[in-house]
Amino acid sequence: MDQILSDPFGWFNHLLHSLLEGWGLSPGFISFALNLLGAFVMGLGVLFLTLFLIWAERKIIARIQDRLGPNRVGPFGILQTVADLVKLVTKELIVPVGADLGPYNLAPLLAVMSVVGLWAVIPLAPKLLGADINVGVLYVVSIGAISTLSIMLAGISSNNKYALLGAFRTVAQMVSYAVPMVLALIVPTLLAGSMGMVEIVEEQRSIWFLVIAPVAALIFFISSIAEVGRTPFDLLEAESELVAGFHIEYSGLRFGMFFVAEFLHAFTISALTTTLFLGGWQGPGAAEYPLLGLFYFGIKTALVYFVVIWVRGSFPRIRIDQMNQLNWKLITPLALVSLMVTAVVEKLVVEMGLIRIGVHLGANLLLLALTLWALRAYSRTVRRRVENPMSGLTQSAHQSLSGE
Amino acid sequence: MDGQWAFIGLLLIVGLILPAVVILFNWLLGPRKPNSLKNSIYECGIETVGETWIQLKSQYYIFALIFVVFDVEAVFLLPWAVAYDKLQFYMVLEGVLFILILAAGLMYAWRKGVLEWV
Amino acid sequence: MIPLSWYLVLAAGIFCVGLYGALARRNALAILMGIELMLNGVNLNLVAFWRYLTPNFITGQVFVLIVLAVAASEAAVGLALIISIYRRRSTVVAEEINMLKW
Amino acid sequence: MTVTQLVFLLTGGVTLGAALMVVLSPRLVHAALWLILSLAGTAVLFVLLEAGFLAVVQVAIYIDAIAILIIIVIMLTRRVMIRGETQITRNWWLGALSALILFGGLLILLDMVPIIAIDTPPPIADADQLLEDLGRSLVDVDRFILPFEVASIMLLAALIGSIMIAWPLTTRAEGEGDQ
Repeated sequence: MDQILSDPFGWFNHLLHSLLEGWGLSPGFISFALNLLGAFVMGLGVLFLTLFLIWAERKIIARIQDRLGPNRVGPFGILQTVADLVKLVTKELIVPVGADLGPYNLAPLLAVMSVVGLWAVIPLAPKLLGADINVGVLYVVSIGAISTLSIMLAGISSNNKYALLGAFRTVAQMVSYAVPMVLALIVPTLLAGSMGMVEIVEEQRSIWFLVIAPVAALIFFISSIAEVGRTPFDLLEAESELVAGFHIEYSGLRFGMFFVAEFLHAFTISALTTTLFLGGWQGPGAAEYPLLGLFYFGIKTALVYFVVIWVRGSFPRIRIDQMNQLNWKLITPLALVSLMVTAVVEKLVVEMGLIRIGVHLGANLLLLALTLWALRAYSRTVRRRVENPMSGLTQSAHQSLSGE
Repeated sequence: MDGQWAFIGLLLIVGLILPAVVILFNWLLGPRKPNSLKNSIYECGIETVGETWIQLKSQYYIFALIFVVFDVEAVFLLPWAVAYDKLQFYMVLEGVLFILILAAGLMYAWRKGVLEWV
Repeated sequence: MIPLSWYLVLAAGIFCVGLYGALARRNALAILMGIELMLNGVNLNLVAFWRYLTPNFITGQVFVLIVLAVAASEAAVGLALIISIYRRRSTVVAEEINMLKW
Repeated sequence: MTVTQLVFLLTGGVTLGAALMVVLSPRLVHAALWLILSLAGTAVLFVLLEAGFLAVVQVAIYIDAIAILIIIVIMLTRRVMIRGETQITRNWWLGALSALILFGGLLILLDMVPIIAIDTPPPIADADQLLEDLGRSLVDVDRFILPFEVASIMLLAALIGSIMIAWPLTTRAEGEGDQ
């Protein structure tokens, strides 16, 4: 009983192991079978989670917009997504003329694969994660960017001008925002001294990296939202204004897979933010009772996900040149500076404990203040540039009118 | 080590197969009545004109280019960050120099006006 | 276990396929892809030798990293040249790009 | 035949087959996609060689960055490729011949080297330690500091050079291209 509480996942694994051994299977096959089982459980788990996520997001967005949201199918409308799924299953899969069938069919599968693959390295609780590899951070970057490839495939194989244009703009946005994301990821790696997700979580035992490196956390959060293409940054597939973008020629569940991938990706970046900056499963008593760790992880991830939805409900869509400039002229330089500052400060401050944290926090806040000051100065010049010609114009127009 | 990578490989394969199965279900259950109008290219109801391969701006190339350069930079910096605890101060400064050299590239692109969306 | 020779033969195969691509294709982009394949074969070779001969020294891995950086730079500049030539001459066929100056 | 060998043969076959498709496929976009498959196969081979870091780097740099760049340029220069000309040169057989000769020569050369008889790799002491050592050696004055900083300057040169080459200086150049 004690073991169930202190190490439930190891206990369960041991149970399955001894069960399969009892059937007289070879150890190599047993580990393969258990790995396959784990992969299936994880893959199915996150995909079913998406059904719930879509419902939750619609419900929260509805509350933000003073609506009720889905409330007919099941209690609180929780089965609404299931109903949508059933509807989508019975839709016709329309293939446009001249589509390049191989890439066209591969694109939605790759989109889902890249997101599901991310979950392999996220530690859900102590001793509960798919794979403890020592290059977890870089794995997240490389697998996550495969969704770029899937969008590119969808765009070039659809034989549609709008799909191609939408795909190119989305790809431009995603590769742009991948730059600050990667740079921000170096900061927790540097602080933990490891690229492994497990070590990064362990290292946050005393203090979350959010406190030590708030700038990096903010940059990671913003750029991953942009990477997923969610609302402040969804100008490339703005449903309310444009034709859909890269997935215009997809129908039925082929489209549904892009949809699932996007929603799941939004949740996944919440889980990644939690793991990298909010201490993952760390919390009081989590090390002794892993199930408590799973609970903490779920709570933190849900909170971050709520913030993601909140951002979606509150912010207006930004313009494409603004999106571009925000990345290259603000976030990327800031990520570079924040990385350098963290690297130098961590080496200069030899004291541990509160002093180290204070110096880091101070440096980051100073950086934020400087950024805000620069932004203010910039916006002032912009306002002057916008206002003066306008006033000059109206004045001359007025003069010409009065002259006549 | 091997078991971990095996899990990742299996998860990626599962991640490919599951949506394929779902789409297969859709293909089996959904109607299949293609006609030329339905399968034509969708452009909000207007007939499509000309070839799909429209001319795109070379600016997309520039963004991808900067991404390539910074991606390679990150790949060099990540091992540096992993070894951080064992580094002496001048080694950290060498990493900072590495970042600064590439930041100069970003500054050049900025001054050249490449980063403006046109 | 896998003998070292398997890796080396495979790497040699990829290298030679890339070489054929670089020599026989007319399109400059396809030539570039052939060169990427060749670099890929070289990388595989380097990693195989690292693993089987000196697995506890990282020199082999550093080699591969540098090759990757070179591959990235080479692809970037090569593609920039292709874009520039396309803009001026409307062609990317390597045989037609036969003037030193235009 | 062990499971590892089976995985190797499968991946190696896919990698080599995809590489062949890269050079044989008439459509450039397809060639680029086959290139991606070939690169992914190489990444799996790196995992088999217990170079996990390089495998992930291979995906991060080649598939996510270089392949995307190549596809973008293919689409940018797409218009001239619709004409459906032949994709190989008149003297393609010379290329094939030299590739075959090189392959044969490499095989003979491999046969003469005694080292390749190794069939079990020596064990790796500590993979984490190795990664840390990699990072340390990159900035160590006695080891690879020069390649490290030179790589940085090379990337800078590539960035600036590519922008200078590809960025249209005047609108006139753009107009010429459009005619």
